Amino acid sequence: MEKRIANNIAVGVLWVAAGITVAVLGAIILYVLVNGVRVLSPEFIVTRPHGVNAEGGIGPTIVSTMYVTGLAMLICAPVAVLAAVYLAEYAHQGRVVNVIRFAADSLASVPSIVMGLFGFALFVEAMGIGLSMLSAALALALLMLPIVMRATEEAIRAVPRYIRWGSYGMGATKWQTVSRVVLPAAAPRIITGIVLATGRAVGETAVVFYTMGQAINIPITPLDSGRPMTVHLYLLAVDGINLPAAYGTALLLMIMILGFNLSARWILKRYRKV
Amino acid sequence: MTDAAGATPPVATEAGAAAPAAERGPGEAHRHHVHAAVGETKVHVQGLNFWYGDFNALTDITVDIKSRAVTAFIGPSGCGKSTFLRCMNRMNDLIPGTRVEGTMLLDGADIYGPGVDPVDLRRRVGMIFQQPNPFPQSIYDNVAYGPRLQGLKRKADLDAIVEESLRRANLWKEVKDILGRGGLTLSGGQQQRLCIARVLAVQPEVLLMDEPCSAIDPTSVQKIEDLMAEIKDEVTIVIVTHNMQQAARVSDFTAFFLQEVAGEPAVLVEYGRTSEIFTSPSDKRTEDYITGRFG
Amino acid sequence: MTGSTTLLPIAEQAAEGFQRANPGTHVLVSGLGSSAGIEAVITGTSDIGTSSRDLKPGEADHGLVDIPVAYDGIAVIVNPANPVDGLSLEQLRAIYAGEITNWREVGGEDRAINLVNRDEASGTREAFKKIVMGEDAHFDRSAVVLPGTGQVRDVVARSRGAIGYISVGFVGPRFTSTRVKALKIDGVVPSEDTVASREYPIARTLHFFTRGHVGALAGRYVAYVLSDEVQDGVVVDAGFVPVSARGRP
Amino acid sequence: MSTTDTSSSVARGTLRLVSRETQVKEWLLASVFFACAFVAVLAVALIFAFVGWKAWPIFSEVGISEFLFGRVWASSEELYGILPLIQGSFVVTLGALVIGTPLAVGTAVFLSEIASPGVRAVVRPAVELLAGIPSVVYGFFGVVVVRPIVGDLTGGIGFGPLTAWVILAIMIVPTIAALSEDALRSIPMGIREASYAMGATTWQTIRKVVVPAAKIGIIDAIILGMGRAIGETMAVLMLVGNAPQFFAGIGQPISTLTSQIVMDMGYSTGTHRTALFGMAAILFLISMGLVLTVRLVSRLRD
Repeated sequence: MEKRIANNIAVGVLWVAAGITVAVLGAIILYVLVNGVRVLSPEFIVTRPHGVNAEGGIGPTIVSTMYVTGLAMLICAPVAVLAAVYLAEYAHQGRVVNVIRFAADSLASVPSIVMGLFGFALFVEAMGIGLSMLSAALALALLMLPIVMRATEEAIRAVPRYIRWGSYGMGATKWQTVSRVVLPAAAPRIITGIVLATGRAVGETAVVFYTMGQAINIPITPLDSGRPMTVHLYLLAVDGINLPAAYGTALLLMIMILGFNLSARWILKRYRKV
Repeated sequence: MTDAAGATPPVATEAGAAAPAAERGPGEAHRHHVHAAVGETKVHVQGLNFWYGDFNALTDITVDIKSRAVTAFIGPSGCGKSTFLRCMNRMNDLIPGTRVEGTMLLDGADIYGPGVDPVDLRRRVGMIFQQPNPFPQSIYDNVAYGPRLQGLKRKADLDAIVEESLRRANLWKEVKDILGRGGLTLSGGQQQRLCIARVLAVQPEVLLMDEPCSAIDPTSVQKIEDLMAEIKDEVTIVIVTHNMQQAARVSDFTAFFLQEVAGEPAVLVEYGRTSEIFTSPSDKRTEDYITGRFG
Repeated sequence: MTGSTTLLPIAEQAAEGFQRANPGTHVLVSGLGSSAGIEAVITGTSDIGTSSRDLKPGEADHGLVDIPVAYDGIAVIVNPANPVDGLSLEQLRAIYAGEITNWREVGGEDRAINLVNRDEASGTREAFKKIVMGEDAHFDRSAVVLPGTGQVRDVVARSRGAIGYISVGFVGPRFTSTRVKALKIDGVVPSEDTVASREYPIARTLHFFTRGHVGALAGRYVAYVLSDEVQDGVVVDAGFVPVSARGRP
Repeated sequence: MSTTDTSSSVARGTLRLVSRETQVKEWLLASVFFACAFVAVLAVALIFAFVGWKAWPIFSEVGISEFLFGRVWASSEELYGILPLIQGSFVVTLGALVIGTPLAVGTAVFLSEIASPGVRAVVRPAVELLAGIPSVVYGFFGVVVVRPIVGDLTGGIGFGPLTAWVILAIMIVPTIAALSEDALRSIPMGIREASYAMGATTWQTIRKVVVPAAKIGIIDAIILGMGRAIGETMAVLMLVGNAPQFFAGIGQPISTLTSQIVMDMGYSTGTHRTALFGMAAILFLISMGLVLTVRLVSRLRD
């Protein structure tokens, strides 16, 4: 019976561990929601901050965030998907593939502040792009690259071999098979990966801090600078003068990221089986 | 393939010049037909060896596959008949580390000749797999896949090919109103016939079928056996099957493969007219297998 | 215009308002530091140089016109529950240098002093260091360093032992209900009046410098900055004391 | 040899050769794909080159040991010793691991061994969502909620390692939990069944069979969690107090490599700035080292 008691205790402890994890998430969401919902209004979303204490809304920061993450996605997705096609369909196992995988893993683990400084040194200064949407998007794209690569490679590998055979078996070339059968079949999972990576980019701070600038500005061209929501939240939080606006910004950020996560799940569920 | 290079020019010849193949094969009597009639050699195989890396999976296979006929490959599991089938349209090329030696000629032209395009070969030598493998697309798109690969775009042409192919695959009646539905929504047997329609849409000369009926319902098996009989005048069919009755029902010729000792290469034990193999096999091992003593 | 980072918020916000009021005009603002601002106006790179310090002897020879635009007073704040009401400048220096570490030593309760400092990029820190610490004393490295005024205020409002410094204008509650207590320094309460009159020791004048005469546009801009709209708006919002405070009763 | 029509007009007895066009096309495509894959390699090389290039003066002028082992970081006095910052980074990371690992591995074991599908459907998305919350939000939450509590507990202001540990521990839970769960779920069902068949309880099966079998995967997960913690910037910056001193207590402010970079980057020039790039270079090397360690550990398994 002693082992039964030990078992019950241990299982109880594991329940508690999982419970804490869920409770913490709930606490954070609830806290931000309760404090942020008061300032949330259409005006808050649309208007620009004014005055030294950032009164008013956060419109331009939302535009900057969507602009830069959209641009980063457009830069990253084609490269990452084709890179994954190479790894999954074209590459032969060997030294070259090993080097590429190690590089991708390393890229995935580069601290975002390092990526920020790198983006600043390369894109902003050396290449002369300046503090801009483009500089920030390039740095973000590098951050997203390994995530999308991995998701795509797994998605491609999950397409059954015999479906490929079906295509090869009737005289399709490799590229025809990949582009017309494998990629469409893997598309839901690839898109899910891209959406999740973009969601991560939305929440990124340190990278954009040094590549986009902090000017409150509605960006038009990729060479315009701006201030994304995360940087705005950071400045509000450390300035601490206008905490209500900080809560509102945090809540909107969480809603956006939640939106990305949920739509990723929805895509996967909806399109997994044709 | 090095052997073949000497016997056959790399750029192959006119039809009648496939002499080296015909002289050795049983189809000699029919050589004078320019358009292949039943019994003429479609695929000639001489002294074929196959390796997975260091493992010699098939050794010294010599066989002539006749056109306008159904040839069945039988034998116990793991005896290399599927491997051999996949040599015939170079599907094994897709597996790294495989190697073929010996001669394999399609209409007298060396399949493994230098510079031969395996992609074009596979269009001419189509294949059906054990597992039905429709693409996750609509029924229509599945069948139109091949013609589209070849650049066909006109809707009317595609419509005609799709209908014709589905009819030949005995599936038209069941799906004519649901062509836009996903191929994966069909039953297993319907999926397999969809795959057959898909292959027929590119008008292959040879159709390789790798245990096409092992995973599907009996009604569909019946329909597939029927369609094989209907199309064999236009398409040379090679079928791998575990089902002895099926081999006896559908095939004109039968080849018996056997791997006698695990780890040793498999061999082709006996090849001949189905009626002869099943009634009076010349090899004791064939007789044992057919009468169910092993396998 | 170029110059002090302390003045940047005022200059920027005012430039925005000015451009709105005068469509078609463009005021270029950059913050590179007071010395750079003075240098720029001497060499003519900028029409206006902004500075959070007075002119040094060498700079005074160039006939620059000094236009005070605001006063910046730095209040030393503690928790409202802290019984200490005032410190001498010398005590304050010793506290921030880490020589005095307990409130008891300055007449308070027996409680460790929790130092709150600003980051080095902060103009407030720069002024505090110059006025309070002088040339020789260094800040205690164990002080918490916070990158924003609001955070300093918030932390001090919630922690009994904490001491920090912020611009006088931020002592009162703005967006929060939390309270802090500003200490008398050398017996002087920090207020708009004492800052403007320079009685309060931790204060400085924020200047615009121009050469002898300025272009019409720059002149209009300076006039705009000195108008009530800016003085009672942006200047107060940024925590500074308007120049007009000196003349008020 | 005909190159246009692919229909049945190909003469009997011939096999089409691979056309030059096809060869070139497939080669071009393969090259493009390879180039895309090589972007990752190029990016890592560029990061190495640019951060290293910008950092070079601090190593050559101040000296590598002066920089790495210098005990005082005071840019106003031109002292660029990052030993206290390195210590700070490790203090913060290790503490977060100590708190976060049991929570994360416990959650992973719960998900793979105990949770019913219904419970799993709640916990699993929760873990994924935790990974999605931006680090500024964590930092903000830490400042306004956790810091005052820690301040009361330690009698200080609440900025310091303890606050950072709590928040950072939560932040690394998703990383470690997700990877550990993958490792646990890759253990074949048969192994568990064999254990249960011998009369073992759930806990005995977990402790004696499942976790040992997934050990390497779990260690990998913890190492990658460590990488996440050591590179975390914004949340840490908002919580540690940013006093570049050696560890002086769980409630006393410290600083880390990442937070100090952000504190100073805005106004740094000259040698000071190269020092910040030097710190970034060291962070980069640490993170690459951790990836390398994971590779070596994984090799042990094979």
